[in-house]
Amino acid sequence: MLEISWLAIALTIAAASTPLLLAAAGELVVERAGVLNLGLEGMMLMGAVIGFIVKVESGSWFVACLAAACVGALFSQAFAFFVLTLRANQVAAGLALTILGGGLAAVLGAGYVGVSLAPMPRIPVVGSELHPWLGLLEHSPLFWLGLLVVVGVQWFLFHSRAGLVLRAVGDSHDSAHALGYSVLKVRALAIAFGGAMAGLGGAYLSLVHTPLWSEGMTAGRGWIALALVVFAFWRPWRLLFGTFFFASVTILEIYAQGFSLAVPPQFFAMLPYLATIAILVFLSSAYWRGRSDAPAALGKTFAPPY
Amino acid sequence: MEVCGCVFVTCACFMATFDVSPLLEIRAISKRFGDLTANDAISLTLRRGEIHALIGENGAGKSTLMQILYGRITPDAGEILLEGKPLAAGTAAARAAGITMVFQQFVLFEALTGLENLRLGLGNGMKPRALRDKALAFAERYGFWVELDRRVSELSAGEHQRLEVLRCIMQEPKVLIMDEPTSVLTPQEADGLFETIRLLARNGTGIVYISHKLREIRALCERATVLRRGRVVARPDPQKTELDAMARAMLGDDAVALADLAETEDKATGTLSAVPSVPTMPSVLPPRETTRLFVEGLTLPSVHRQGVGLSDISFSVAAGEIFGIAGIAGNGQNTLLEALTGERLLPHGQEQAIRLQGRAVGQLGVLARRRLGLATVPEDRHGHGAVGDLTLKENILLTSTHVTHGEDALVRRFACSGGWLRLRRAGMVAEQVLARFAIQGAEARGPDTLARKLSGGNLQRFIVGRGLLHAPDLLLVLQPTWGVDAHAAARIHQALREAAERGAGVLLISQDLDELLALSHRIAVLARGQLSRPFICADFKDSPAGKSELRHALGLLMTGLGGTSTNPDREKVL
Amino acid sequence: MVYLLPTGLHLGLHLVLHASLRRCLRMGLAVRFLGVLVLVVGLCALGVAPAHGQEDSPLKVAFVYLGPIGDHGWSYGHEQGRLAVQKHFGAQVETHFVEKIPEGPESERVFARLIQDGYKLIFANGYGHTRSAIRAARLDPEVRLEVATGSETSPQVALYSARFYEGRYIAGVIAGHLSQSGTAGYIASLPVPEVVRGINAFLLGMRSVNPDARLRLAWVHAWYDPPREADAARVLIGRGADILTQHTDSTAALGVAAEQGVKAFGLASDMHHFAPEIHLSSIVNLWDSYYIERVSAYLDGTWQSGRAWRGFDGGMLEMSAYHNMPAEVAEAARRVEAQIRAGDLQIFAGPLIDQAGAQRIAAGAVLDDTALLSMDWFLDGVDGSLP
Amino acid sequence: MLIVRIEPREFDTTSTQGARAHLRVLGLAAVVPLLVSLLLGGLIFLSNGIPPLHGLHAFFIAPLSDRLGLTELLVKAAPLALIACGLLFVFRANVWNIGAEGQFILGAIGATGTALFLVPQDSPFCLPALFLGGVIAGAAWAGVVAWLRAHLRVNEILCSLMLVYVAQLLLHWLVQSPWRDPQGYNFPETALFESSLMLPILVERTRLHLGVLFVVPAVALTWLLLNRSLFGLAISVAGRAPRAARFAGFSQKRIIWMTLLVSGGFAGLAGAVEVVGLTGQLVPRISPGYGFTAIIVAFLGGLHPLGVVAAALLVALTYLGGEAAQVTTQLPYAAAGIFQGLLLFSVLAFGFFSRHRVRFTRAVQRPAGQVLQASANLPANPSANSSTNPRVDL
Repeated sequence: MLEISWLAIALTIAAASTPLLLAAAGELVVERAGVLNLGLEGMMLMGAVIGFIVKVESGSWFVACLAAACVGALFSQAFAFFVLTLRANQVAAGLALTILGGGLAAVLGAGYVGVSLAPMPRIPVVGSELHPWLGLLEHSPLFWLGLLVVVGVQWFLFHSRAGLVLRAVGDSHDSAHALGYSVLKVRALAIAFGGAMAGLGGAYLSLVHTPLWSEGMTAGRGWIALALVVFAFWRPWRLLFGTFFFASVTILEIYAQGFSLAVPPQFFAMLPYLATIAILVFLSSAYWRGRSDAPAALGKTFAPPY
Repeated sequence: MEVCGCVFVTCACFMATFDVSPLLEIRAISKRFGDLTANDAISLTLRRGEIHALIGENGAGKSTLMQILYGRITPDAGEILLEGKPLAAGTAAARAAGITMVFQQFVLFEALTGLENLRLGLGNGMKPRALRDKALAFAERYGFWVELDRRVSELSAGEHQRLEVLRCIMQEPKVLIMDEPTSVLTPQEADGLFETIRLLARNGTGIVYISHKLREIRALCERATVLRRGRVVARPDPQKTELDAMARAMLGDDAVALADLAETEDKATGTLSAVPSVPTMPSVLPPRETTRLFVEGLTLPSVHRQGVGLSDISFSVAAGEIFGIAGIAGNGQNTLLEALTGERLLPHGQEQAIRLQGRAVGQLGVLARRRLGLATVPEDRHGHGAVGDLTLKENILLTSTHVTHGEDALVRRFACSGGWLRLRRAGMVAEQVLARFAIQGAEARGPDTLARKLSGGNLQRFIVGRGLLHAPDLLLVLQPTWGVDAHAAARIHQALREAAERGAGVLLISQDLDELLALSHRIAVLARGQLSRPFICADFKDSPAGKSELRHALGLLMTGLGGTSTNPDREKVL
Repeated sequence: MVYLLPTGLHLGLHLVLHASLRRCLRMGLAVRFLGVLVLVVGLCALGVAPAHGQEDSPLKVAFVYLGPIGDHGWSYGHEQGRLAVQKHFGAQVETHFVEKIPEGPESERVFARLIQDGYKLIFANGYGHTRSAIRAARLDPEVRLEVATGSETSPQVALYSARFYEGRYIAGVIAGHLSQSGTAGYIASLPVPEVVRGINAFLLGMRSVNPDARLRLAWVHAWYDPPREADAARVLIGRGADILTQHTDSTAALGVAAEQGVKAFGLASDMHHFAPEIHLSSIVNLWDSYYIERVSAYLDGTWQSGRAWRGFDGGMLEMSAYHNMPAEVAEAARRVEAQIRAGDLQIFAGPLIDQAGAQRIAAGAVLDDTALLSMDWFLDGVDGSLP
Repeated sequence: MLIVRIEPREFDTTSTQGARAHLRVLGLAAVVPLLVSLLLGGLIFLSNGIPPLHGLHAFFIAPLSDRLGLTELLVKAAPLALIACGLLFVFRANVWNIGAEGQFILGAIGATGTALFLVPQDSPFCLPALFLGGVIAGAAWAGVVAWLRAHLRVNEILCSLMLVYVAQLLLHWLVQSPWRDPQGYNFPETALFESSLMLPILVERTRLHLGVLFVVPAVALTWLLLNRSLFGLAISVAGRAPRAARFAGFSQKRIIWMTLLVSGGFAGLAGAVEVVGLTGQLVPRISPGYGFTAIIVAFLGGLHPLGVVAAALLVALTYLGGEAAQVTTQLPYAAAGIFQGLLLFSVLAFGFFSRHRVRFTRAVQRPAGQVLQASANLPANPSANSSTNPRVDL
């Protein structure tokens, strides 16, 4: 009984962490390229609604996920256009993206509220009947995709030449420009990737997690993903711990209700946010300053010499 | 057959050495920025294996031309031929064609390792291991050593430069552009660099060497192109032409006018570090009655991990004296300035290390020191001395808040002491400064002109004028004529002298020996954070030999070679 | 007064505009842009005369929903009621709905807007709409508002609600029969008496079959938050619940139950088609008859404030078809339903022992409506507490 | 090959011609974003089967056509303008406080706490005390950010954002547990204030309360502080050139502290006004995202106090329009977000186009032969230049 229970907890946490993982992995790449995209929430919502609509209309899970990723990427290019081409303030443009995305998704999805879907099938694991622990491995394809993306991003950033260029752009766009790298192109691609991942994260919510569409269903997960990138010190594999921690806290809060803790649940729910602040404090301590992986050009506008 | 082959090989060698077709041909390049013509139909040819000097004052258009050559800036007209073929637009194309550039400001990525920086600099997809071998091979061939596995942020300035050069030469470029590469180097490091450059040239690379240090150019270059106001004004042979003549070409008629202007004093002009005539020096040491600034045993680490801190600095500045501190940038000048202005406070227990007007000010902030009569002209005009997006009258308020002394009633009463601004009066004061220093560019809007609309020299004059506004008792000046045209430089020098004559102490921190020699009563050298014994200039005044002896001694100290550079003799400091 | 405000707005902005044009260099661009914009809008506003309600028009009835009508839950049920009203009265009334109006101060403007637009009878379905409704009612003495599950009445504001706990009890009976583990999961929204009552009733139903049955709670602190509801469902299943029910407004819990192969109940409308293989039954709200009755009352001038609270017998509730259960269980459920309808079965009959072990009502007595309306304690057997 | 070049637009504002050109561009930059937003908004209406003009009328004009709409506009715009006024201080100082939402909530909590526990009901000072409570609570919440930013150098964007969620959860806890109205049937809300603790209503039978008028002195004070005080100068300098600020003797830490406290205070005041003027109690949904929307307002208003007022009215109008459009056209309420997003994007875009010109030019490299004729140290003929480089100015 106890074993089953822990297994269930792990499964639930894994399910709750997938959208965060996807979105945060995308945002990590964007921030590594020196851009702070606060529009995650908007892109996730767009991905969620488009994924849902396409699934309902086409019936194909694959096409739905693909559409969600594409829409996320496309939508993020609006942000890229303003931030890169028009050199707009990244905070303002990101917020505009969030608001616009929330509104557009609501309007697009108005006809799909309350439409039901069968949940996305999981990838079956051979022999999962034999031992309950093997059941841990049964997940939707998007869960595995999330893990793959983290591994892929880690490899890309630190073992590929393109990743090196991306990190260089995030460290000093002026130097990268001087060496002939197209800062804007690299950043636009990074933003597109971030958008695609956010779109998939949103699609996970609407296609796998609930599965239904409702307005504003990301409920702040985009902002949490943003915090997660800091939490991970801009290192992809640390995202795994971060998402696990964040998801655990939200899930364990529900568990803890059964044990009548003396701590009010709201204080429990504050933990991830307070933990992020603590991490930020830690990162900015004298020891880490100058040594952290925070991209030096993060949030700065690049204006190429004409 | 054999003979034939021999002849053929000889011919080929001949062709290679005396190739008639130039390696690089720049044809009639023009570029305008708004009203400013940066390049006006400039042409230039570069042969294989040639070191070609590009000479000009700051703002003459050298950097623009090279940025165009490197593809960073698109020209309005003209074209560039490399080996007879037109060069496509863009940095990537230029690099692919074999043009690389060593920038005056390093193009390095602080968060990445040396090896990663090299990978980024080389366009090919070489494996890291192979790249490391290649880098080590090149470093060995050209005789220098670079740390490859540490983050660049942990390397020193010299290592930065070596990494930058290594990255360029590893591309085996056809054309290498070097933009004032020695500005942060010690003479010894510079000599090492020259060797590398000569070796490169021997291997057939064409090198464009930008500088306004004429001595370097004479030592290194075969041909030279002199730019002035965006045009080619001369193509002298640096080996044969007199340095004086080259300097005149560089400065044009202005130099003559300037000589007239500064006739009574000297011919020093800030940017002309290579003007060969030794300027006249102040002849007498002013009486040392009042000590304006007294620094004793000042030790302060740099805020930047790689920056140079100060160790046990002692000196004093008397009323009416101009005290010069020579030294190559990056030897602790910024730390010293911050410590003196109060931008950085000294640690507890060190209050006595700096005394202003007899008061220990180590723990006092900028405002308190300003009230004690300190005024500062920092090195950076934009973003430090002035804010480009604010108007002149707002800029004038920057150093005037909480100050109530000054020559006339208006100056004494315009500044606010907290609370509300007195903008109208500030405007009137700004107008005074504009008029007194004949500042151009603010005619239309007067004190409502945005600071960034002024040219560098005019803004610098404005900042100096602002510094003198409240009749300071101590004026701190850091590199006052850096990047300033000759005319403005002369005006600024005059203002400094007048301030000293009026009884202020002036502390002049500069890397320009000519400027220091022209103005200072005493000069000490700051090298690696340590200050040398001060030289009293009047002692060397008697003969030209004395002057060059002083120059030589200071030069040695600046490069860290002087024997007495360590601890100053405190007795002599007064 | 009405015309002064826009004129003032216009004048003020005009001044802004002129000032900014004069000092064009120093002021932000957007200032002028917005000046122009608001000016344009202001002028347009001046040009449009305020619309006045016409006489002899049909009675305008508005429905203000907390959630989307497509939630297939709470608001959907009310929307069915609205359609019934429109159908019943035809041209006599004009109905209109507004969805997704959050509880809280912002809803007052929606009421005010509707009142301004001439709506005379307004139904709202969120308890948090109550205060706003009371305040907004002052705008027009003729307007009448009704708030479902609301907290307080006023002469112009009536409350209505269904005795959902009767349905909860039947669901509990079914769960008691079907649960292997004797543990059911209950996804709860907010700790209001409404929810607390439902939880206790469900447990009582379960215990009427299996005296050792337990009920696990998961609070999601919202009426409508599908991802959170799904999380809660997963957690409850993980904690051993093999029957799920929820007091939230989405179908997310049914989705999770289907995924995990656990049986579950629907709420507010028949949710069978969302998860046909695991759906047991839904407690369906029927508002048609109440709405028609109240609209008639308003038309007749007999509308009175008060608090309507009806169950199976009042036609506000029904259980949807029973699925996925043995016939005898369905039969038992029908039997209980009939008993409740006939008034033979008192759900909150003593003795009732709360979590702390205190006896809330002695054997032989029944909790009255006042006690039910302010219920803030759980029966022994509920795993969970009021947050 | 066509290349796009971006060049700064410089206007010689000293000549009448230059000034006129400048004004023309500014005028264009003012009208075009509006038109673009309206056009895109119209398209969205159209795609939802609503005639665009009808939809736009319902959205932007109908809500203003009566007393209720106008007063509601002011009621809605007041908190936005108040918060945005505070944000001007931080944004101009280059401090990115995006946690105004949390400070607003704390302001509401502070005012409620004062009303419930601290003030004797009949005291004449009780109303000011409520506002003071709100201001102090909001400023204190921002003070946390200031402390982290100034002394620990923590990124203020992220930590102020995180504190928003902490504030929301704190609010939920307060209304659900300790401050819950004992007579309130467990509903998560506090008891209603006495009517003596509520602000008077200005216009009969509307919600227009006295608190709305707070905006006027707030805007005036903001303008004065920013443009005419040493504090404002210090903010401008610190925001544009931190080194220059240090050089001038403006303490960076103090600026961070002061601007954040002022910004938190304004947000707290707005929260207090909302509670004391409108709701009369603390409820979980006290803020429909005012703190975040105010960021948009601050940017839309060009970081200028008067601009902020106009922007607050406009954004409030999109909210009212969203509700009104839902009532009349069944367009989802969230459509308001579309207009807000579009407006902000358009303003960002046209802010750019008014400062830069975009040129489409042919690639500069021309066939070699053509150049050979024109070269040989002769300056290129400018007229020939422009004819071979056709360009389009935007």
